[in-house]
Amino acid sequence: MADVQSAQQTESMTLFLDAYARMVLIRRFETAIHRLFLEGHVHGTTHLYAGQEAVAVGTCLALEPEDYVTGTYRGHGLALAKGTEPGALVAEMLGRASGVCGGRAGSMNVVDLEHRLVGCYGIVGGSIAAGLGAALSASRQGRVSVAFFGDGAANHGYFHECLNMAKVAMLPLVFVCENNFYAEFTPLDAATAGGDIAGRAKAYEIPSAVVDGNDLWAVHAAASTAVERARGGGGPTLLECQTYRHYGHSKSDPAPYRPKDEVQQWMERDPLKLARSRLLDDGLTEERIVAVEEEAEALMEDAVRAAKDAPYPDPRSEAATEFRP
Amino acid sequence: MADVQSAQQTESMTLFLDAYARMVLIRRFETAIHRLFLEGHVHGTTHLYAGQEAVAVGTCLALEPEDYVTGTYRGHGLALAKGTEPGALVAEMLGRASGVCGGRAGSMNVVDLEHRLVGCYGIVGGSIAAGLGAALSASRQGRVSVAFFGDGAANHGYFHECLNMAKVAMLPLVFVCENNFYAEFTPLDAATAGGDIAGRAKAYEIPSAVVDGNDLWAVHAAASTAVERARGGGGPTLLECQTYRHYGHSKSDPAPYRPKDEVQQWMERDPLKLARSRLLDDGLTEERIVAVEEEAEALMEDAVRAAKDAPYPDPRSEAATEFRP
Amino acid sequence: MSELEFRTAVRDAIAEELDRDPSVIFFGEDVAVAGGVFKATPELFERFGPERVFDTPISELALAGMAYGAAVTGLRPVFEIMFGDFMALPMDSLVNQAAKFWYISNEQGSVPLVVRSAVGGGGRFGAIHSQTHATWYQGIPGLKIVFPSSPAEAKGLLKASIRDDNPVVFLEHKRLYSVKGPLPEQEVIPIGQAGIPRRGEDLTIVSIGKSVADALAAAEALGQDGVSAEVVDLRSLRPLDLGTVLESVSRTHRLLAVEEGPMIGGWAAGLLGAVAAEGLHELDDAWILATDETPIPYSPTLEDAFIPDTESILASVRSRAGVVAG
Amino acid sequence: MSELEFRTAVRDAIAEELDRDPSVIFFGEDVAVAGGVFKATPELFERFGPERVFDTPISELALAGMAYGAAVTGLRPVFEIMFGDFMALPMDSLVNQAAKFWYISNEQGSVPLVVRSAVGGGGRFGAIHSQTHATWYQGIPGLKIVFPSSPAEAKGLLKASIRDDNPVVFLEHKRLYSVKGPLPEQEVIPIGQAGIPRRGEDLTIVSIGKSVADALAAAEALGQDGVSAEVVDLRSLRPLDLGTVLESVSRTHRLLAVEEGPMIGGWAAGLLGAVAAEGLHELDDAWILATDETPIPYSPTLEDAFIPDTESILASVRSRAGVVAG
Ligand SMILES: Cc1ncc(C[n+]2csc(CCOP(=O)(O)OP(=O)(O)O)c2C)c(N)n1
Ligand SMILES: Cc1ncc(C[n+]2csc(CCOP(=O)(O)OP(=O)(O)O)c2C)c(N)n1
Ligand SMILES: [Mg+2]
Ligand SMILES: [Mg+2]
Repeated sequence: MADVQSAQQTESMTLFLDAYARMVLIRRFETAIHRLFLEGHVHGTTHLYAGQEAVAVGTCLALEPEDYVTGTYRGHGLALAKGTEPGALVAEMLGRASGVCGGRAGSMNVVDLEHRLVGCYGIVGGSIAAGLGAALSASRQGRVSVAFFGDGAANHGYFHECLNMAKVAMLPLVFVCENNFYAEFTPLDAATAGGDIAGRAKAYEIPSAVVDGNDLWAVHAAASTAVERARGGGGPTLLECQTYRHYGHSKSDPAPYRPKDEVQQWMERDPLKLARSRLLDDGLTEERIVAVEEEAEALMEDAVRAAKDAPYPDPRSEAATEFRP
Repeated sequence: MADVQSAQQTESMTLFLDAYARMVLIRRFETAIHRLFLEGHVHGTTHLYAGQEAVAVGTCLALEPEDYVTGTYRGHGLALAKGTEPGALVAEMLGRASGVCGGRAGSMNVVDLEHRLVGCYGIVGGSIAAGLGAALSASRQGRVSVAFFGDGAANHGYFHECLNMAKVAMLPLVFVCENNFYAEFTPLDAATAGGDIAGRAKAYEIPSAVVDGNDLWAVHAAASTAVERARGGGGPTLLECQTYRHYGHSKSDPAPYRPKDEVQQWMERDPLKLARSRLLDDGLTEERIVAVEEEAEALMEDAVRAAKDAPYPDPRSEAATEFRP
Repeated sequence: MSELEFRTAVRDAIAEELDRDPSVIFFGEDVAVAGGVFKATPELFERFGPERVFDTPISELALAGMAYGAAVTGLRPVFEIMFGDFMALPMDSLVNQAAKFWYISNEQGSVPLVVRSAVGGGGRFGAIHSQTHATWYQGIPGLKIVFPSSPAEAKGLLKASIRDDNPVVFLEHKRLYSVKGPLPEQEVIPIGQAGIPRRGEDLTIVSIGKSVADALAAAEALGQDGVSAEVVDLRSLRPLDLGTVLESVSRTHRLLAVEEGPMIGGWAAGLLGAVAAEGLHELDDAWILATDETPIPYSPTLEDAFIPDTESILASVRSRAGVVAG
Repeated sequence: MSELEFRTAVRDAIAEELDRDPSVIFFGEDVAVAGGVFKATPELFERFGPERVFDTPISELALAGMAYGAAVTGLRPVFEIMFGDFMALPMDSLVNQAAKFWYISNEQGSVPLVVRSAVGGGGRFGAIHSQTHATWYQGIPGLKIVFPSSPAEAKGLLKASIRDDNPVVFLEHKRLYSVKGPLPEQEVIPIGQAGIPRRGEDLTIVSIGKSVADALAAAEALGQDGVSAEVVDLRSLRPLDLGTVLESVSRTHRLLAVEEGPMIGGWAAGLLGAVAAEGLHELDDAWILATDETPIPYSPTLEDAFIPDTESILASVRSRAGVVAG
């Protein structure tokens, strides 16, 4: 009996250690992308996920590999959480032929069907509808679909139409609103009547919850409940995961619109910090934790090096077609 | 004191008698349009308002002439309630040059700016956004804007985006949802998650109410409260006025999808019947009521006769311009 | 004699593809239980059940997004946006999701969906229920735009659209629904190949959808004048079968494009431009018959004058200098 | 030396009209407090206050509907839909409400609104932040489409658009925002009149927006070849100033239209078609330089090859037979 328990404990501990490793990988990835952007290797614009790692990782931890996810332009973390190869993802940001989309998509529009990442969408709200459609397929495949979107998207027509449709059709869809309290430079309260995103699900009779989006375990628990409900034919769920982005909205936005103490408080609740100390509390050794951290570090360094050495796509050689033949 | 009271009573009685007269006019109007459609004088399609008269009339009774309204393709009743001249409205349905829009708009798209009918919209949900915009002007003019729409429109992105925007900007807008329990051939419950339209306002912290849309007095009371709130800077209100259409959705749809007893029950609660007996109870004489009824009858007969005799617009003579010069 | 009604052709095409391929589904507003407001899809619900054929709320944007997401993950959705005028509402999903996926995913997958709508004027539906949205979408690489002109084409092209691995915007002209015509010769009509329903020597009249019948009737009448007109039926606006038009013009040297819509920003002007760019010196004359540059009026007198028809095509050809018997 | 930056021209135009006319208002997503993501509208909020200049939720469809309803009832809204790619979302309101009102209301009133967006590629923003929506809207009677090519045009045309009593779709090319140029000569540049920034005899190059500068640079280089190229700047796609193009072609007899977008369904092909229909026999040659028929790629190597620029215009003219020194 005791053995079984401890066996389960160790199993769950390695599970969360792996999850923590994934969070660290995402953090290192975004740190690298930020540097690469400032160095001019990443072009146009980029939206960093640092600070929100527990949401994507905790949710994907509750999913099967065959389950679908859709995300936003702030989707690097989701892609890595769902299994996209870091090297292929960096290469995409750098516009290289070895990118997960051959350099055609870029930072905002990553697709990785092999890992059931249906897409990342540059249009606010687009990820919700894409997730709704994936849920329609999922309902016939015994799978689940999870749509990630921000607090700003909760004011978009996409959000309302998809909530209603998902409930009417009882689709296996989990709406994950990553509430980082800002839509670009606009604070949540200035744009969101009522200010209660989870509460918007009630009128549709869709179960919802406010979740500590910086707590890996809390996200995983809430996501597991929602995913079970979806898989069991119980229809959609809306999770409002409250979190915070460490960088500005995009590019090198210094985010002057955010009060210093607010930033301070959230930095103290850095999801990596929280996860790390929880793992130590649960009895994992400093050594094992440092080991996965160094692993992630090394993984990223290799990924960046490989991407920088990779060739750009050659417009003359590549025969792009408008339509699938 | 007693005199004052009775003076107020008679005043309010004549007010509601006039309102009843307007309801009768709308009923006669729609009866005429139905006949004219079957006779081939009204072209394309038409959506009749018979059965819902108390909603438009009761609401407009709470408005000033300068207040704005927007409606749907089922907008004949609203136009007449807001003051559109019946002759000009019939002529529009008949596509005559003397129509309120010169025959260019037809049954679905009536505009009558003189009476602050901003427009009737063939696109479900369009009336809500138009009303939102009118509310933006109204907020600077000491006026109020009322947007009419159906239960089916409550599932549209227009509805959600406009509710949120109206509350964020605290606009003097009254959302009047005419819930006649069907969107075309689809019953409310089959398309509306939760089935509670008024309830959808809560998450936005917008006050809302379910109103007996067949009771002229109930609608007037609810509308008066909402209009006062709007005029006083209290922002938007959502009224769900429950009512029923006597005809099918459009044209000569016999509405086989509606249970006989359901139709029966609603017919017994015909808003005209209810208003008539209430007026009698309040002490109005049969004579006065019959008088306004006959007046409405005569008004419609003249309107139809005049419209039938009116010329069609002449494509050669009329110099239509794409842009206002 | 066995004839096919246009609306039945639409219904049969969907039914046969639902039968053929379990991944095909069909949904829209009042298309299932009620069988569609134009009665184009009756009995599909009864036959295939609510899993394959279902009604939706009034949420055009979500409909298109749902179709896109489903298409990328294994289904082949056919859905209806009732009137073409409403095709402005789902445009974001069709343009920014469906049309882009094949290319930006680096060909990881494609988006086999079909969106059907009733289009066109002449039904006295007024300015907001009579438009043809083809030109709103023609400039979007990755989206096919198919517009049949007869019951046989409706069936063959719709079946081809449903089997196509790319997103297809499918237009059905309201005034064709009750038209009867011969059964299709081929089960599937390939998308991107224009038809030449009438051969001629002096003039090529190019059109699509409902206007093809008007062009054919006008061509018949022109025969009396001794003018031999060829009629080209484009069938699709993207891909655009420029080759067939150029070949025809290389024989007739005169080109008239007839569009039920405005000239500015229309497909007809674009076609003339593409022909001019490729075959300028084949052209002795080229012109366009389109509508006025205004919204579509409701009043019968105004709408009849507004929409190109057999008479206006005839008048246009006769009044155009340089068209003489061959 | 006094020069004007494009983004400042935009800001000043709005500021001056806000000053001039109390019924003008300005709103959009992050345009007020933050001054716009392209920093095109700073300090308007501080100067005119939240009643006149305000931020909105992310609700493009409601934004357009709000602008329409406000415009019909006495205000003159100017609003921003951040990227042109997002202009699919508000399309229903712009097409089915704003564009139709003047006509179907039988001229009871009109809709003085302006919707501004940043458009175009070259910024490495990828397929969904680089499109130019002009052609989605060109076929809509009742909507003006204005696309300035310089700071002076940005100011004069935007002021004209705000004063115009009709709905105006206003396009700002991303790669023009940081361009500096001479101050405008006229306060207001009338909408619907093309400009001729360069006179020439052998060839007319027609374009709009960012491509005008590329055409001018190419024309300079062609001068070295002894080819004298005239450059026409359309400024607006509806109304379309066909007269100026026809007059130019009647002198040069050769027409090249350069479009940053696909040829099929594009404005360039439509322009060539309209010219062919009116002035076929003036043309010795006519062709189009456009993009590939695919979405816009992210990777620098792909995007640079995708977008027409000075070099590709030069190459196109040089490779086109029949363009010789005059
Ligand atoms: C439909 C649409 N409107 C506007 C934008 C521009 N935009 C990009 S991100 C963003 C803010 C979104 O905020 P939120 O949904 O909270 O997501 P976050 O960036 O905070 O993750 C906006 C307005 C867009 N991409 N799409
Ligand atoms: C955006 C849009 N989608 C679909 C339609 C087709 N249509 C016209 S009326 C209608 C039903 C609307 O129902 P409801 O909102 O309840 O209004 P009612 O007709 O009952 O008054 C539909 C689907 C439309 N006109 N606009
Ligand atoms: Mg946010
Ligand atoms: Mg209804």
